[in-house]
Amino acid sequence: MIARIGGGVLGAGRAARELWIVYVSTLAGVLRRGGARGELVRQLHAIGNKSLLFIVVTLGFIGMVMAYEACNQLGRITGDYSQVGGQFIRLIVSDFGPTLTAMMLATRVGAGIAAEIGSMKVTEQIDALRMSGVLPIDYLIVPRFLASMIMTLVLSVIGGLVMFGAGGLTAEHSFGVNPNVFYDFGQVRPRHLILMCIKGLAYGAAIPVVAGFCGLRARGSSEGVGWATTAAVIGGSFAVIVLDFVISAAALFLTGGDL
Amino acid sequence: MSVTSPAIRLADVAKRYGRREILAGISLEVAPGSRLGLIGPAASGKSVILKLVAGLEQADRGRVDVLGTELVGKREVELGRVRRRIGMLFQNYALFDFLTVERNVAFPLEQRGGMSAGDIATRVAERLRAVGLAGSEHKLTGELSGGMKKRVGIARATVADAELVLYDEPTAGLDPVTTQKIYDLLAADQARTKATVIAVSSDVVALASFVDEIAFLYQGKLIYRGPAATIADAPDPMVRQFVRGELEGPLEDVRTEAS
Amino acid sequence: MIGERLIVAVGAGASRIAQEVGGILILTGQVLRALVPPRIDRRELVKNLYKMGNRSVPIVALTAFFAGALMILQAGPFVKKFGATSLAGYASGYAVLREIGPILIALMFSGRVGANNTAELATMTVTEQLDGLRALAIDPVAFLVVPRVIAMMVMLVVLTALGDLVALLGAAVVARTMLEVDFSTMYYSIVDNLRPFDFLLGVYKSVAFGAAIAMSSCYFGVAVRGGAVGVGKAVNAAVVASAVSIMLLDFLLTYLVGG
Amino acid sequence: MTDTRTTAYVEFKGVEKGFAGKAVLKGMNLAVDKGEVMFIIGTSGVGKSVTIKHLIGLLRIDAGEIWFDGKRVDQLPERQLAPLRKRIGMVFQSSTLFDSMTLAENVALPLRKHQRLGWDASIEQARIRLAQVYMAEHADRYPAELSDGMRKRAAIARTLALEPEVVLFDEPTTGLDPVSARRIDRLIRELADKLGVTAIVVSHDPPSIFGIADRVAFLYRGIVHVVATPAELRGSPDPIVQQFIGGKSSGPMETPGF
Repeated sequence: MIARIGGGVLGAGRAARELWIVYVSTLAGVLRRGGARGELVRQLHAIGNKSLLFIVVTLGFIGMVMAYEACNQLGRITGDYSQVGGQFIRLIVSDFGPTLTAMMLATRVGAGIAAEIGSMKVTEQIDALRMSGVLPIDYLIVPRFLASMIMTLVLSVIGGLVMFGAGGLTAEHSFGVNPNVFYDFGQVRPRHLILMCIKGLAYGAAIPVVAGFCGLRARGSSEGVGWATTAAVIGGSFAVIVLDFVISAAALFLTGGDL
Repeated sequence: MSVTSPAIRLADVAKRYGRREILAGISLEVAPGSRLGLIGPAASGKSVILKLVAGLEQADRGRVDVLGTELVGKREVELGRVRRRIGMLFQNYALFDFLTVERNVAFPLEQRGGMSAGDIATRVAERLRAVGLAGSEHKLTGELSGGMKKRVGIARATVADAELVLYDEPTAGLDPVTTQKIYDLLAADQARTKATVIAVSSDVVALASFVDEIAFLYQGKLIYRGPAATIADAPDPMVRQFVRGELEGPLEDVRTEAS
Repeated sequence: MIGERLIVAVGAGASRIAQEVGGILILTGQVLRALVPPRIDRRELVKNLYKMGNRSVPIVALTAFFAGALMILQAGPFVKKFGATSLAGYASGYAVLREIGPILIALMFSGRVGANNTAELATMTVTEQLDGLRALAIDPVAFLVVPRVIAMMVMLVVLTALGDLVALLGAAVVARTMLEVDFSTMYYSIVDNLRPFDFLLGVYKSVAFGAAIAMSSCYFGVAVRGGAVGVGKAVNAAVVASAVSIMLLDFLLTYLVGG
Repeated sequence: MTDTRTTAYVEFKGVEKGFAGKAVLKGMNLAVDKGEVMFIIGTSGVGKSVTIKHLIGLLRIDAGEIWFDGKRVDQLPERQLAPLRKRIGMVFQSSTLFDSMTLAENVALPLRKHQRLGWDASIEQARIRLAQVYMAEHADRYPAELSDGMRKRAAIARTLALEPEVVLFDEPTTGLDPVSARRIDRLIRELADKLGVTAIVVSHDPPSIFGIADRVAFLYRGIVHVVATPAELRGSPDPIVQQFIGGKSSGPMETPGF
């Protein structure tokens, strides 16, 4: 049993170190302007457009449910819904917008990248790239890395607004909250917007690096692709949760707690 | 010993995957322009030797000297420069499924640089004609039959007139007539470029018609090496049993641990 | 022109989604028909229960802990501004038990177990193992799919219940360290304000989530097309379908049941 | 042309099958007698594997008839295929063993499912079957630890577990090294001689064809071009047959797989 745990920890340590190497090589690749011409645009489309409907639908539902629960909860205590909208958009901007968008993207984009790079690895296309003197991380991960950072931020804004709008509709429909009261952006401070950008870019960077790392480590044949895709979804989602916790805690600490 | 230095020299090369030692001290030399076949039971390390020579894998021990450069310990970028002088046909084709037939064959030339778009286009067209695929330029590789994928792989492996060409099971699973048509293509190309060739195959009879010498690999060791024409009557009893497919003989059932 | 291409794309997308939903419903019918005279393979069921449980407990526990912690971080400013420390437990407990717990745990479960299940089934389909079963006159749905669906549904309910408790623990720990709210206040705040129904709502949701994840995971595994590339796409599609159905079901259940 | 009275044990009559608009089988006729080892040969991509999959309903034909033991089987609904599949077994090119089970558990699976044998009894039966294919000492190993040749023998043992009257082989020796291939050939021959099993073998491996076939059906351009014994085949004046046997790349033969 101890050996298994020891092995697990050792394995995790090695994996973390290799993941860090992939991250650093990706940054180096960005400086070397890796990736083929036009690949960045293709990835922006692949990550952005294809995920738009998925993000709007999922975050729309989450927005409605959260507003419903917030009003329901407040109804039990004070019944005063005046603050609900303002607090809701503050929370969306400072956390739920980027975090929940990134959780969804970790599922859709993370799995997609790992599946693509994983199947290239098991069909030896990665070796074929290397035979032409191409660095796989530059050629494959760099364009996805840049596209994912841009698109995660953009989709976080769109997702956040969709959540807020859907939340407002629910509050009005189920609890009769007046839209003018609900849609109150007064509580949103510049620091919340900065926090959103930091989180959006951090998540956008983490997801493709984790997914690319898992893809490049796929072994065997089709079951290797399956493993890579699973690991990317878990790795990506977990990275988002941990980053969210670290960034939120740091922000809480820096601003003395009146976030 | 020929005056010119050997194109490839392996000195006491060892390679292990986890607990299993795949290659246990291989020493081998291949003269420029000559053609060597590698045969042996499944998972005897044949394909691993190709990957070591192509610099796609690192040896645990020994020296791998290819086209005048020592590969062991080199960084990926330096290996890239040597690999550009090597063509490789992978067992499961390794065609880029995101590129058309034409772009697949042009890829090595584009990455190597130093050629105008026009020259690349004419070179690719010539190669596709040589393998009988003129007219399929714009197809995606996913739509092709196994035989056609094999021929695109051959065109890509030979487009850059490499000094060394490596074939990994070029005719695996093909019937005798199709197999011979593939070997005709390989022989025609090798006659034109005088490149050094190493070919791995389990179809010994067809392979013997294409290569000058055949080496027999068994449990990680080079057991025999001799002229291809007389391989069926080789002095070594194990080689004779293997080539003739006799049931009784020194070869016992080979076990393979999952790598 | 753009508009036309967009319509075609949306049309194609819509028909693909309709086809997938149809496929999932057909498979659900087959599973239910296989359950009528319950001929479930006990060994497969036990094997899957163990495999899925053992594989997801660590990741679900960690996710739940962070979820709880995040809820407190969000409630933090409230508690600080209004000095309503007694509400901290209630605020975070409410959101965790009814919403964030079940959703995040289901998402992680879908990523960890759902994606892996799809990968396994897809690999078996691609390597003709399902045809192998049919050739042995064994119905693949009854032998492979039914035990996995039951195992996934049972496991998600158990994990959600356990996960909720771990989440509350996470909330209490962060409340103690970051907001100086001691454990007893948290305990009474939760016990006094929350009703058993809040906990049960989360469990009802996990039953629905379990069914949705299980059916989409198994469908995309069995309906895979193409080799290793197909496996990657199947896992990607399964994870996306699970995420969308989790959000949709959460919305429906919250509205219809969550009174 | 098709006579209703049929003496053959397995018969394909005017079978047609196409995939995505491309016709693969164009009116194929073939009769196989009981206890015979019949090879179906031809170049890659001519549709050999497709042919035998129709016999057990893994694929449905577009036109024509398939008869087994005097009854027509190509129209059986899925539910009624189970009894047929217990009488006709199939060994796939990729062996299709379950990686999560040992060899003994793999072979015991059909016994457990169909003969209501308890766990221990089915494992014990499985060991006997594995001994028949000289794999008894590997009964407790997992498929991933073994060579392709050994996995194939285990797959044959699993197919034999239900004691089928006919066994279909889909390219059993393709991709195997020469020694393993000849071991599989010997096994197939033993099935027919000792157990009286009818074997239908899809292959393009000359040593197998001329080693163990009683008769050979040469599939070319969607129809059975010729049916003959190996000796007749070797002496056949037909240039296409001669090109295939000689493995010559030049000649009139079309190779759709090239």
